[in-house]
Amino acid sequence: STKAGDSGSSGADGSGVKAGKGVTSSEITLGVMTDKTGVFKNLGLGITQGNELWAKDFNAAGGACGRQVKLETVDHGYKADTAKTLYPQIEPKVLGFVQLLGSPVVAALKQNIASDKTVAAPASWSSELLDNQYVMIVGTTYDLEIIDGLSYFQEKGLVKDGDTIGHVYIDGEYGKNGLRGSQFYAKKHNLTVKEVKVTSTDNDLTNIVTGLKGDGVKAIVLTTTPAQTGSALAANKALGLNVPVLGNNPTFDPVLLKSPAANALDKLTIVASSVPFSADIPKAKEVATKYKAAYKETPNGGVPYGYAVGEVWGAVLKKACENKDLTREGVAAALKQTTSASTEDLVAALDFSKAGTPATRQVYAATPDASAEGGVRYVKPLFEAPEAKEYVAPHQK
Amino acid sequence: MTPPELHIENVTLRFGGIRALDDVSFSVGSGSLHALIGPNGAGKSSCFNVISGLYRANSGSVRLGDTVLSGLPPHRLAGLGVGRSFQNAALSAGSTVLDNVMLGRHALTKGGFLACGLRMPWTTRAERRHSARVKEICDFLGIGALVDLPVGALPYGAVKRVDLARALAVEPVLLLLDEPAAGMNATETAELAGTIRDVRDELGISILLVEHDMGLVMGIADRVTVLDFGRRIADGTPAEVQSDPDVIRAYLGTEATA
Amino acid sequence: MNTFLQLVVNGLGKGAVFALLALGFVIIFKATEVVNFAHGSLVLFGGYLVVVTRESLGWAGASLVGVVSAGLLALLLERFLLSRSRHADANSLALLTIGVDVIITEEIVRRLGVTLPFLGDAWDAQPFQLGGITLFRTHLVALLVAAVLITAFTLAFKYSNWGVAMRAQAENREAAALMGIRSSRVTATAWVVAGVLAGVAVLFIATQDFSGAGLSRGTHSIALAAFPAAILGGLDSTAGAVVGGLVVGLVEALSAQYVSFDFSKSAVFLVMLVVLVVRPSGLFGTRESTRV
Amino acid sequence: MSDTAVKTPAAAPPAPPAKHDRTRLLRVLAWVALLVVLLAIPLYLDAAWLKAGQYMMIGGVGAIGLTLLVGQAGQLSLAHAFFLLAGATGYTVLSGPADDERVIGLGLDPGLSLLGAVVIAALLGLAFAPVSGRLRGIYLGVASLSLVFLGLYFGQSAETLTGGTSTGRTPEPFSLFGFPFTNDGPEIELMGVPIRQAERLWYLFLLLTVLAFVIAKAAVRSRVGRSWRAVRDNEAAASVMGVSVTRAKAGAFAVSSAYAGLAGAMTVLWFDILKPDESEFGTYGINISIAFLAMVIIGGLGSVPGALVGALIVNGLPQVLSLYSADLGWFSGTGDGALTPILVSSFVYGAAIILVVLFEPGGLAALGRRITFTGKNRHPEEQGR
Amino acid sequence: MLSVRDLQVRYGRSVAALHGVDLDVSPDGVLAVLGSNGAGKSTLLRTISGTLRMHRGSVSAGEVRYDGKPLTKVDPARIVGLGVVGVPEGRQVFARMTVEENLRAGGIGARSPSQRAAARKRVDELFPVLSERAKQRAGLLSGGEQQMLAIGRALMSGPRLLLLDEPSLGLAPKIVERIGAIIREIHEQGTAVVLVEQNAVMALRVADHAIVLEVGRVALAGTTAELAASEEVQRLYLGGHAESQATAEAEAVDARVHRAGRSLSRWAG
Ligand SMILES: Nc1ncnc2c1ncn2[C@@H]1O[C@H](COP(=O)(O)OP(=O)(O)OP(=O)(O)O)[C@@H](O)[C@H]1O
Ligand SMILES: Nc1ncnc2c1ncn2[C@@H]1O[C@H](COP(=O)(O)OP(=O)(O)OP(=O)(O)O)[C@@H](O)[C@H]1O
Ligand SMILES: [Mg+2]
Ligand SMILES: [Mg+2]
Repeated sequence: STKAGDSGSSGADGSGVKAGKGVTSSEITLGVMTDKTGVFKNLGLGITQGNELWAKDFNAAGGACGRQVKLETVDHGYKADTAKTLYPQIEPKVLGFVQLLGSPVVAALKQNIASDKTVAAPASWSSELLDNQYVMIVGTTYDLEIIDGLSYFQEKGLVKDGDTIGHVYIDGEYGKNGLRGSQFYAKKHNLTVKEVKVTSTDNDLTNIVTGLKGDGVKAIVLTTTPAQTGSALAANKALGLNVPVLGNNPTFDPVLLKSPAANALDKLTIVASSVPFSADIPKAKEVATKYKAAYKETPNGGVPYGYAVGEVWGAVLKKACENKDLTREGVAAALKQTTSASTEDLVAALDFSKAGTPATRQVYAATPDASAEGGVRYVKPLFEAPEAKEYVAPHQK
Repeated sequence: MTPPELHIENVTLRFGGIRALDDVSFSVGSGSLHALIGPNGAGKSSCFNVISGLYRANSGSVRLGDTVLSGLPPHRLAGLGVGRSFQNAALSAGSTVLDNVMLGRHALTKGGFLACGLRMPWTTRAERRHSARVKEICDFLGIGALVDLPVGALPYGAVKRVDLARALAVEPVLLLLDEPAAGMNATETAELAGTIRDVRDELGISILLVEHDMGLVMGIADRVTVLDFGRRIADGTPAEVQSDPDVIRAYLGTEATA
Repeated sequence: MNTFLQLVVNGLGKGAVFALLALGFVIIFKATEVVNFAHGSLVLFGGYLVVVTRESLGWAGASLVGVVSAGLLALLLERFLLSRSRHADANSLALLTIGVDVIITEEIVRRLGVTLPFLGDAWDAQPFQLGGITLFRTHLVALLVAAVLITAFTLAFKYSNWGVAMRAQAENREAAALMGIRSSRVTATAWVVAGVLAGVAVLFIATQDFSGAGLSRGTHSIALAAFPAAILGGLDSTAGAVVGGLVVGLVEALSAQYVSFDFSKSAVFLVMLVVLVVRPSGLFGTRESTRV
Repeated sequence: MSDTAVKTPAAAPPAPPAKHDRTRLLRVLAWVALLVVLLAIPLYLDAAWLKAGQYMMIGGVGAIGLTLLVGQAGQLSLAHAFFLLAGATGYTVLSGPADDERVIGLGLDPGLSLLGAVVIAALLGLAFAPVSGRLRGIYLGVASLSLVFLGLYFGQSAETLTGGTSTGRTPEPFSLFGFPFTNDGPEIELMGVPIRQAERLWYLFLLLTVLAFVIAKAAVRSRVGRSWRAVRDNEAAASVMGVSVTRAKAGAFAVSSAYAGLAGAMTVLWFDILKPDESEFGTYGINISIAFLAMVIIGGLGSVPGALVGALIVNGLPQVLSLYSADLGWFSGTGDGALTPILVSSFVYGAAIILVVLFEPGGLAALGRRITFTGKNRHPEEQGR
Repeated sequence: MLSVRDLQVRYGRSVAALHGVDLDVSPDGVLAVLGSNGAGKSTLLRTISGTLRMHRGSVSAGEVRYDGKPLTKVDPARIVGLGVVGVPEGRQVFARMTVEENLRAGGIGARSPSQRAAARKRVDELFPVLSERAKQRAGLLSGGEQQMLAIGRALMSGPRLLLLDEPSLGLAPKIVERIGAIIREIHEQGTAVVLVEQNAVMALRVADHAIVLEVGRVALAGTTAELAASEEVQRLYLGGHAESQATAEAEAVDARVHRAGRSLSRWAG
């Protein structure tokens, strides 16, 4: 027989809660499209395990509308084409996505998410994504991280108005969005920005740092991969440049502390809106303990983040329950009504009500420290620079 | 219609220090069967390559009737009626005999990728007409039964014939044959001699022939030009050339005079 | 000026390693006319064995094991795959090496997992200064090793029949066999040598100074980046491999600074393209010529 | 003389005409049956499978182009991904709305734009002819690879055309004479199955693939294909037979680029986005060029149906394996070093290449010829060297 | 020194090329092998030199012994080591290498450097054109020059048994004569020769024994004098090369009669 007639059911159940795709009377299915094979498999694994930990806790606490959360996980190996075929398979089964990893994947699925109205939390923090009202970014965006960070540098006297700084960015949504931050800040403070575009596979930045040294930069901003960060810092030291380096969340990985670049890391400051695995925060410690009980892999920053996304989803689901609407439209509406989702400081409090606007503008500042658990030491707790407050994100209305 | 005469005039061809052809002149008369002989490395194949435009002569010219061939790109010559076989056959081993011989019709047909790809009626009609003619040519050369076989699977003698068929498929007015009898035994050579003469007679074309088999050359050529070290050392009827002492010394050796 | 000098130094240092890799391509190509796309996985394999044996054998012992096993893997590939498919042409064999490469690379990357180990313990990240210029120890050692190995092979090619035998059997196995050339021995040696060169190269590639990253998928791509070096120099010329490697290193370093960094990879290919248009077989390659 | 020919065992007498006609009939029937199945598939398979199928067709169209170039004309090219990008950009720019201030669009009809994309790719291929005509073998292969790198560079830089790597740009959905290949427009049902975007695109892609296939196959058997093979095997001999070597080579490159351009336009329609890659390992990167080469060699160099089969394996395998394992819960392990469908399909892809080269260097086309008993040499003109 | 017994050879599964061939070559002998196209002459030489496998051929029965040692399963390079060296059909020079390098490749199998030097001197004497063209790419030589190079290359390793497959192909009459003389000379210096030839006149003059192969079988065998006298050999193999032109003419006319009925008219367009 043909495939005619097996379309999804929808309607209200006995308790009067409207349900749609991905929701049955006892279960809410959320999708996880992750990378277990490709270049981001470590991060993907961490986030997925964070998601799972959250789901367990959430279900133990009773779930939402008497329904338990179930995760449906697929691996796309960081390949947009595979993701594109897997999406139609998983889409009818889920209410929304707690995880959508990989910027090529997010780009390829943006249209689908909009037309299927599935709320999705990408593991990407670009404010460019905010033109899509179904995208839920947990944390601040790259541009704001850099603005906050540069302001911190200035506060510390590491850069002055009129200085020249270098910004090395990966060509792509992540790096370019970070660069927007530098450009905005530079305009405010009359800085000259030497921009250097790299791709995520160029790991040796020695030639770039040689050039930046020639340009006389006073600081270097990175929106790069951890390997590139290591290379930039190693060259910074080897070439005798020795300027302070600012990186945002994805630039750092604790393994750098064991690499040959370890002794050059003291120049690095990291700004991020979510905490590392072993952060000295009660909730983070709790997640860490639970993680160690449940998994044997080496944890990374993806775990608390994955947990935090879950927490936000939980808040949204509860809101949707209150509204007695668990359809996709209902979830999207509930997201809009979420003005202060708390993740107990895993990330700052989040406000999803303003279209096109990042849900928070607060970041932590930290510096690598091999002796600290988690590899970083906080140098400044959650803060929001005045410049960040003024900043208008690309799709902000 | 009489075929145009071929004139080679003062052609010199150098490769670095080597003079492959040194001020060579001769003419192939209309409808004649002309042989070009000479020791190995004398410049016979090079002369063919100059005529067919593959080598550019350092000086001198080649004329076919009123048309100056020298300077023309090689692919233009097929359209002017110059057909050629090769010393080493130079066929596509993986392709069928028919496919190889049909290549000779290239200049006689038209149609680009789209026209052929969309099977425009005029292309399919032409294809049918030309493959019929090609089969006729293959039948004539005794390889009609082999047209669907890949050339790579054929014995040497048949391969040589396919090469000849392809040259004929150009519908030449001038046919250049480079050692067509190499690797054939006496019987086969004799038959080939007949074929070559028939081609000349029945199609009424001129033929220029390079060959080391003196039985064949002396048997069928109207006229013979002899090269040695790129220079023309003799030119005349077979009988004249055969008894020319220079030719005997440079080329024939004692055997032929024995 | 200092910037320029520094870039030249960086470029030459990297060029030396590219030359080692390119020489590997060249040797295999000379002997078999096959372009070895699996070179990257030989590099990875050598590096991987260094990683697994480092604990027990120490750096020097592990490096030796790595180099030898890269050579051995190359030998196995040649014996069990390439020499078994005699009826395939060079293009198909090149594709076969792609298949091999995919499998080995994926497997090693899977095994490496999260760890991206650095291999150049003996010299990595220990630069020293010379009049305002930073000299990376990795680059210096690489230059030295490359100079020694390349000279050795060039002499071997010149003064033994190895080179002639290699080319003869690459061109025509039957005729070469009739000359008494053992083609299987010749091709096997070529692969072993290329493997060994790959194993040596990885000790420089997976370092902070050279690639800025430990052993990873990136190591593999760097090995393939030596491709344009081999082509630019001429695929069948050892001298070409050296010049090609250095040219690629320099072009990359200088264009990164004076054009733009993201153009530097394209710059290498652009330079190669220009060279090929002028000399279709590379700077030192044998020109293809046929006649009828 | 003629009996020497008969003596050779290879010269088996040609099959009697009756039998010949019968195999011909069978062949036609087989093609028709295949077409019917392909037409019916959207009625039975879910969107995810259709999506996978469409991806194979993209591969098929591109691979046909490449097999013509590499197998028939003997020019090794690794530039296919570049022409894919050219076609993709071409379509998006030509059909894009003219009033977008961020990116350039010409607002042309999508059907016309598709044609335009093909033409643009062909012209770019033609522009490369001065280089491709001079080089041979692996030198040409690597030289053409530089197009991929230059293409990425320009794709990344020319944000007004491509939208840039940060966001890319959304292509105009395809429509033909006003009929949209999306979920909009008239609601159509076929045997109770709503024909929506996935199904519509399937039929569009099927039409394009069949066209690409039929044209290539006819061209290969015509004087054009003959001239390509002649140039591949012996340039001097080809030119003496009246073939302009320069033109034949340039023509083959242009045709192959045109096919790649079509595949590129199909790619943007499939992805719903045009986004130049961030590194050389993406949708338009060297891995794609190599994948196309793999399709062509697995299928059998120069064989047009073989190219389709190659695409089925290379482009289809990872997709199908991912879909199946998601359905059946295979390879669902997590953790460091787990076997995942993606990894397994990489292994299978690698192994498939090795096995084909090892046991059937002529590719699956040669195997197919053997199995279907269509005579070992029925269409050797489609074989490679 | 070489003995072949009941040799049967196949190509692939279907093509049987030799069906039981017997022959002997003595250390001081020159054996001519005659036969028409496809008779199996090259196959025979390939079997002896061990290169049959490279053509997907295999020995299905029988044996080839050289100095008592069986050769059929031996690697071709090792056979060369035993002193059996071949000139393959169709020249097969290393086209992309120079003449010099071709000769060097030929010398790889030589037993000692001094022997190699001596061989080199001989080759230079025999074919002066080769030393003139030492630096030229072999593929650019004329057909005949390539043939000389192929022969010279084989001589470089100082063979004890030389296998020649149509050495006179494409050579000028004078050179053919020279080749004949060279073969005799080589032979007189202690090298045995198996000579496959289409040019039967030359072959029968040079050899002391001869066989005629027909479709994979030995049809005739004997001393050259016996064979030259045989009517069949006269008719089939000596006709075209007969000294008198008249014979050739007669043959040609003969052939035309055979082909009666086949004709080709002009293409009407
Ligand atoms: N492309 C080339 N490059 C260099 N030398 C060449 C080239 N073509 C021919 N020669 C040289 O020119 C001379 C003439 O060669 P050609 O092939 O014309 O001789 P031929 O008379 O045909 O001899 P054969 O009877 O042996 O075929 C030879 O010495 C050859 O080596
Ligand atoms: N590689 C091969 N594969 C299949 N059949 C072959 C192969 N080589 C030769 N044959 C066949 O084996 C038979 C003997 O061929 P061989 O080459 O030994 O003949 P020959 O006597 O040397 O002929 P020629 O005078 O044409 O050189 C022929 O029927 C030929 O078609
Ligand atoms: Mg010649
Ligand atoms: Mg033979």
